[in-house]
Amino acid sequence: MADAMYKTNKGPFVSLMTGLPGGGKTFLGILLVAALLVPLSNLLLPASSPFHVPTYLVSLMGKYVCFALLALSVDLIWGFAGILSLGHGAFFALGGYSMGMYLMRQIGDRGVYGHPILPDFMVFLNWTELPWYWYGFDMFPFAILMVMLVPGVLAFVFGWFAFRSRVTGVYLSIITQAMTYALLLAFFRNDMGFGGNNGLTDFKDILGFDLQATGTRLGLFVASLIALALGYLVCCFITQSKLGRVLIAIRDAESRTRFSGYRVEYYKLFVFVVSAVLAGIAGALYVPQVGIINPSEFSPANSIEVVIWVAVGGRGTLWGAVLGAFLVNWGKSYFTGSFPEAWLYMLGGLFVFTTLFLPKGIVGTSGTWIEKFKERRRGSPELAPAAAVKEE
Amino acid sequence: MMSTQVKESKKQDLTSILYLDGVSVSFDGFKALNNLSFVVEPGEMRAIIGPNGAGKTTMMDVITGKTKPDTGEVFFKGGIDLTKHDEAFIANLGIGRKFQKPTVFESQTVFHNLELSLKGEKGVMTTLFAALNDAEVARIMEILGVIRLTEKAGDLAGSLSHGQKQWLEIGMLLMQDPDLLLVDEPVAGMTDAETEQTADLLRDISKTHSVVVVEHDMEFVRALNSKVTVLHEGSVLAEGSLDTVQNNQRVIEVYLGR
Amino acid sequence: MRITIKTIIAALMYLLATQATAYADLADAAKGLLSKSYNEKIAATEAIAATGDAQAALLLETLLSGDLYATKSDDRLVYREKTGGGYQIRDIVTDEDLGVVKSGDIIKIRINNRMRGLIKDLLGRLTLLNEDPALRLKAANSVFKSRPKEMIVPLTDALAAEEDASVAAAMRRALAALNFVHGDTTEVQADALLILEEQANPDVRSLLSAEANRLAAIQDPSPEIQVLATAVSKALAKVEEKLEMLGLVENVFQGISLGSVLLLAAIGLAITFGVMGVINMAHGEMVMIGAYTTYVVQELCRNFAPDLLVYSLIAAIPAAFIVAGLCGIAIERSIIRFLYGRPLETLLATWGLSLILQQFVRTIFGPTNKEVSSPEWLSGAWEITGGLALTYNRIAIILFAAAVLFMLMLVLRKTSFGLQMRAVTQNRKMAASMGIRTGWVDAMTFGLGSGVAGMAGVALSQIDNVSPNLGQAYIVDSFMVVVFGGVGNLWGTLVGALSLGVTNKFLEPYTGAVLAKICILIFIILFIQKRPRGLFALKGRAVEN
Amino acid sequence: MLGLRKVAGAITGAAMLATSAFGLGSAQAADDVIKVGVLHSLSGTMAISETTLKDAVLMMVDDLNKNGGLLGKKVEAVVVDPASDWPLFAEKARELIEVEKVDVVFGCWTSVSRKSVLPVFEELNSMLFYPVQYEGEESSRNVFYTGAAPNQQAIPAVEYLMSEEGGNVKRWVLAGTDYVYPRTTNKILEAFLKSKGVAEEDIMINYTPFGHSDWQTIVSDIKKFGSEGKKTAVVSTINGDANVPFYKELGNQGIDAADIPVVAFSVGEEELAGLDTAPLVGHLAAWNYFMSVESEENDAFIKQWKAFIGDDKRVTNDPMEATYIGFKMWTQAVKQAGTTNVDAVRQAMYGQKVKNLTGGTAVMNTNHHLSKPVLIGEIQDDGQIETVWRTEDVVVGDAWSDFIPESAKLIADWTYPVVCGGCEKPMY
Repeated sequence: MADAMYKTNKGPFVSLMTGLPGGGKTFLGILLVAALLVPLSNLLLPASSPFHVPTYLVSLMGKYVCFALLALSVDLIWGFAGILSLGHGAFFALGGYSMGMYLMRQIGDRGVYGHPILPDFMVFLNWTELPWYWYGFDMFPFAILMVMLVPGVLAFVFGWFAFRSRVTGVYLSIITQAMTYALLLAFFRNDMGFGGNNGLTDFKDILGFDLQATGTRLGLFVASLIALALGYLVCCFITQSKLGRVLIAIRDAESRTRFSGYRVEYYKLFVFVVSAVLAGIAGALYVPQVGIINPSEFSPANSIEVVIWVAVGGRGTLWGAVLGAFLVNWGKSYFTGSFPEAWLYMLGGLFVFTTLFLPKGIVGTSGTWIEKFKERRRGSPELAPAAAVKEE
Repeated sequence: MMSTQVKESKKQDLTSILYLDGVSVSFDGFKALNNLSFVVEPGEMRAIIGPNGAGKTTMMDVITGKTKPDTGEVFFKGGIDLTKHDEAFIANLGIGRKFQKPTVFESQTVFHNLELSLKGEKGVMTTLFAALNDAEVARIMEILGVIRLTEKAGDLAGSLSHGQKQWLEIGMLLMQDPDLLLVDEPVAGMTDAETEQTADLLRDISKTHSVVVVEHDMEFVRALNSKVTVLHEGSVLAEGSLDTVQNNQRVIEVYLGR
Repeated sequence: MRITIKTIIAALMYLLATQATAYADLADAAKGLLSKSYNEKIAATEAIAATGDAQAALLLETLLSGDLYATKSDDRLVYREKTGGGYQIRDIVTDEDLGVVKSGDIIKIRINNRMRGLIKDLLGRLTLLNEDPALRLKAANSVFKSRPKEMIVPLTDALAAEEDASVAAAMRRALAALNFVHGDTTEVQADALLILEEQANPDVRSLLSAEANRLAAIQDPSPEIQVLATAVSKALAKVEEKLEMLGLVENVFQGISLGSVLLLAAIGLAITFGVMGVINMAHGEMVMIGAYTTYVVQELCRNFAPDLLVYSLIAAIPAAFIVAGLCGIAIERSIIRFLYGRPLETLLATWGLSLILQQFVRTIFGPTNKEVSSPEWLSGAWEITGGLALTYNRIAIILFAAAVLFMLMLVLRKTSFGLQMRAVTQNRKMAASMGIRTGWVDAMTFGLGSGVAGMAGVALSQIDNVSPNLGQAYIVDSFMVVVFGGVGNLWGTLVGALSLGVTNKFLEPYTGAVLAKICILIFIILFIQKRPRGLFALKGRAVEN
Repeated sequence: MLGLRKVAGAITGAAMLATSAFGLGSAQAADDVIKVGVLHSLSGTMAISETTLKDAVLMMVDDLNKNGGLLGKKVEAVVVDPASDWPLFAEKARELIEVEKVDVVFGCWTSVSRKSVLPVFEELNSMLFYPVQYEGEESSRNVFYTGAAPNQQAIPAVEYLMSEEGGNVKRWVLAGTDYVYPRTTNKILEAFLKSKGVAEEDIMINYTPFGHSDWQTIVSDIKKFGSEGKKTAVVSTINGDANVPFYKELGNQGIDAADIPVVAFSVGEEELAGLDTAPLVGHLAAWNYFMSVESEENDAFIKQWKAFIGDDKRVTNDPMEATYIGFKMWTQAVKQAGTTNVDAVRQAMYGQKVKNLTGGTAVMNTNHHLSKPVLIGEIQDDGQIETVWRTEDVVVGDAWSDFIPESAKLIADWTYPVVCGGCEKPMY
């Protein structure tokens, strides 16, 4: 009878089955339909039809989807555990580089210097043999493993130190920034063996499919969508579980959580690593679609932008983050094309506007409006917290 | 875990639930605790009073592992050296703490607040896959009753009144089912009626648990009618029944000023 | 220039032949300058110097400073002075007035590096007996650099006549160098060594090392050669040792100067972020605005009061403070004040703001760098010895940073505003209830922080690009410094900035610039583990959670 | 259950969004205009250099339309802002070609941006004019390189410094920003210097990060390196932005051009406009163009530029000339081919001649690189660069450097029988 009154915790699987947080089903629905319609319209509809989705739009959307996944990963730690990472671009980029290294190896002897093993930039810098950390990247499974492992491990090590010594709030944000900045500088160095400023580029094919081919693009697009959907489910799974509630507890009252017997640092570490892995995957899917990965992905500015996507969409409302990523990036694409001189005003203005007038982001705010209409039907822990977020 | 406890066991009497000996803490120069020593017996209810800055909260911090003492011993259940452990571990040992300012998880329902405080394994993975069984639900309902919040179970803790938050926090302590409760000013900002009820509540609790209450409100302390320890400048000034300490000359000096 | 020329004439009087013939020689010696080929020009230059004519020095000076022209009509070498109509030209040799011409009628005599070097050297020799000690010093040094054998005698005479101590020292060094190079007996060389080995000067080092190599190369050397060789290598060691020491000093200096740049960049942030807890991403843009203000002030000076240009930088300091400060206040009133207690919102808003400000500046001033010239008193270096030169602008920046910090301290500690500010920082409600207009204080505080950032911009305009991206380059570093030093503590910012600067400079020689920076960042990350609240942890609004 | 109505709504919404956003409406390129894409960063770190080129192209287009357009059609410039964001470059290139349907693109500055758009141009078989001096080692069928290749800038400059006239330098500092252009150039130079018998210990190589602003240590190192008794020179491939602080430090530490000359490959009038050049007089720069060169074409160009930009102080520089030459060649090729069809125009491009602004004639070679004269100049106190030496004749741009063993064997020639940008032997 208690169950009737409020959501009782029947375990994460059950709560995932019985209902996703606000708008979750709609969201997944949209992803599903997009995954079906876009390829179809691209392949079947004639270019003239207004509903035909041209190929360049497909890979553009694919790019957005990757950004969305990245935003999702940030929302998971920021919205729910109150960890503001200003260095999440680092994990994204590391995932990207892992994939990039695979694609590089796939080029084989088709590089300009025709060296069977070494990528062009190495030939060029007089490298005689492949550095050890490039071994194995010619195997796709290994690369995929690294895509998740490298960011995961970095996140684990970094988080292990940071959370154990209880670095919180602004301090944490700043050192995450320091992390990504250090990596930025490191990857700029040509001696590192990652192609320096030019990064990795000039990719030919993935798993034998030509990257230029429309089919491949559609494939990657759909793959990204699937990754996003899965990522979303993972996040829901976590946030719906009791662990999710512990995270919120940590966000709202860390010491209370400690005195209730939870090892806060482990919880933070866990979610931080999960988030980093998601970011890595996003990066890995991003690289083949844009055809280049280079150090500027590590730049602190990029990481800050990701946070802004989440804020615009609505912190602590998973699919809000996705929405934010889409809106901001679409805006960027559109404005840079249509108002090349003035787009920065618009983007900057958008950020100021959201913070001033939509403090909970689009989804958060609209959520509270909806709540106003519907009579007191609570219990969706995703919508409420945005209201009572205690800033870190 | 048991084994470590045994290893740590020391010569002093193993019967006491809480044992502080010569504990001193100082924050850059200022001595918050100064060679503080006292003992709480199992099942005992102890009221601790003292002017501001007497070191009451610091003492709590030391016991719950938030602050490490510079010198002195702190033992729990006779054998366990609390100075060696962190908050989470100590909480799981069975020491619950209620803060001076009521702290609950405002953005979650009363029910979930209690659920989070459930006694049990609190590792990351277990929590991830945790599901409530009927016994646990029953337990939560029971505590909801005890703290008189059954109707509000579905509300956000943030929407509760001050007094209700105080109770909810006590309820969360009870969920942990600790052997020792540290309660810091439980009736601050409560109406007389609420204060009454709280006193009753604590008296009930003390039947089954050891309780240490820090409080200013003399009426409330009297209502608790328990042994009283007076702290002053970080060390014990007097100890005994409320009347005896109230007639103690030095206590009067400290409270009324010389 | 006029004075120097007169003095040259005076100085050279005694070695003058009769004017008439001299003019003749000089005139056709100079003809070569009209040639297109630099080799002929060089020959001509040498010929000019050889005449030893009084006008020779003047001619070379004019040539060196790029003020020598030739008339298109009749190939006469002239120098020009701007007049209303066009240019008033005079014959360089006879100083005869050739009337006014247009810029089209005369062509500049171009010189290249090789000639520049040569002319400096020749002039040096000609001015050994000049009455201006500064010139004599220059002369002695240029002789010391070029070491022409024929200068031994004149130099010895000059040294004998010299009474200025520092110039004498320079001459002695030059003479020693000459004797050491051209000395025909090893004794002479040995004596020269005794003087040389006391010099902490890279040129001496290069001279000695070159000689050491030469001696080492000699097949089956005679005993005295061997003796000399050992002496030289000993002297070389002594000089190197001295230079080592100086290198260390220089390193420290560079570290401190880098530190004070960081300090300047960060100190404004230490207020807006450290004290008020606003994660102010637009801080860098405040610095940029300061830099652009400097540019504008300088342009105004250039157009309306050219003779005040020298002081424009000083005028720019208050200007930058006010402009940036007002921007700060505007920002605080219009945006920040709605966001207190929500630091993260401030991060997003100020980030958006920084984008807008950058684009705004780009629209107004254009995307290209703007030139902010350094006044005389800021360019060049203070040559302590040949081996150690501290650049004036760096010294100035160090002093400036110190001054700014000091002022700030005064404001915070000694003024009632500072008191109110701290009151608001520590307890807004209480402060408000005590009748402090917290809103006003907030605005002022933010204004102060921004203003200080603006002043930093003035300093940075001296060492870095004045471009819309100026701020972006410093924002991350600034945050590092503030956090490392401890949020809300100016001393922390000071210590943080200096220690980071010095460490960086000591790493750089071993690791190179990039790795050094990476090491610093990693160090900060680890350091924060040890002290999660920074070097000097102190309560501020930012850390109250 | 699965709120289908909502979904449907959302989808149509998204569709409309997309359609409006990517202006599929505007996609139908009108037949009476020829579209020219301009792909230069107008914001971010590269805006400093690239905005000028954007304006240059606009000026050329403007001029063309004033003179009756091209093939009787109006020419329209489509400007986008890739914001110094390399992946965005690729995205924008695609947008220009597929959505805006432009016939040619003028753009890019940094190598990485070029590398990022390269696949797009090759996939969609469009045409890019790249106007900046670069590291070479590339020849794409879809790119025309109107900037200098290393053999048109670096080698002559070093030869000059080695000569009697240049002050026969014996000791070399190769200082550069750590990216591909300096790396390559220095590699080539190193090989070249060694081939001229310069000893290992007489070459000092130093790399710094982008936007490096604290040059104290490096400059004093250079000073030390230069005080070893041999005539020393610095060959600077330091990237635009970092140059201002570098030169300021040089000036202040009193490194005199007469003692240690610095020859720079990425410092032009535009960069110098950002600083007070009095202390820098005599330092050198090597380009294919200097604003100071006196010729009718140049005077006209400068006049036109100042008028267009409405600022009498604005300077011109080498990448602008490269843009100018590229644009002129393209228009001529289009006229010759009578169409803007990429393949036709490409064929017409070969052997296309345009008068250099500095005198002589630039010719487009079949390796997609220009033949241009090389000029070496000394910085003057008015921020101008005065020519002190120039090649007798034009120099043919090499796509593949002869001083890098791997690339020495490669040939680039897009005409029969080779038809390849980098092969060891002809394709046919």
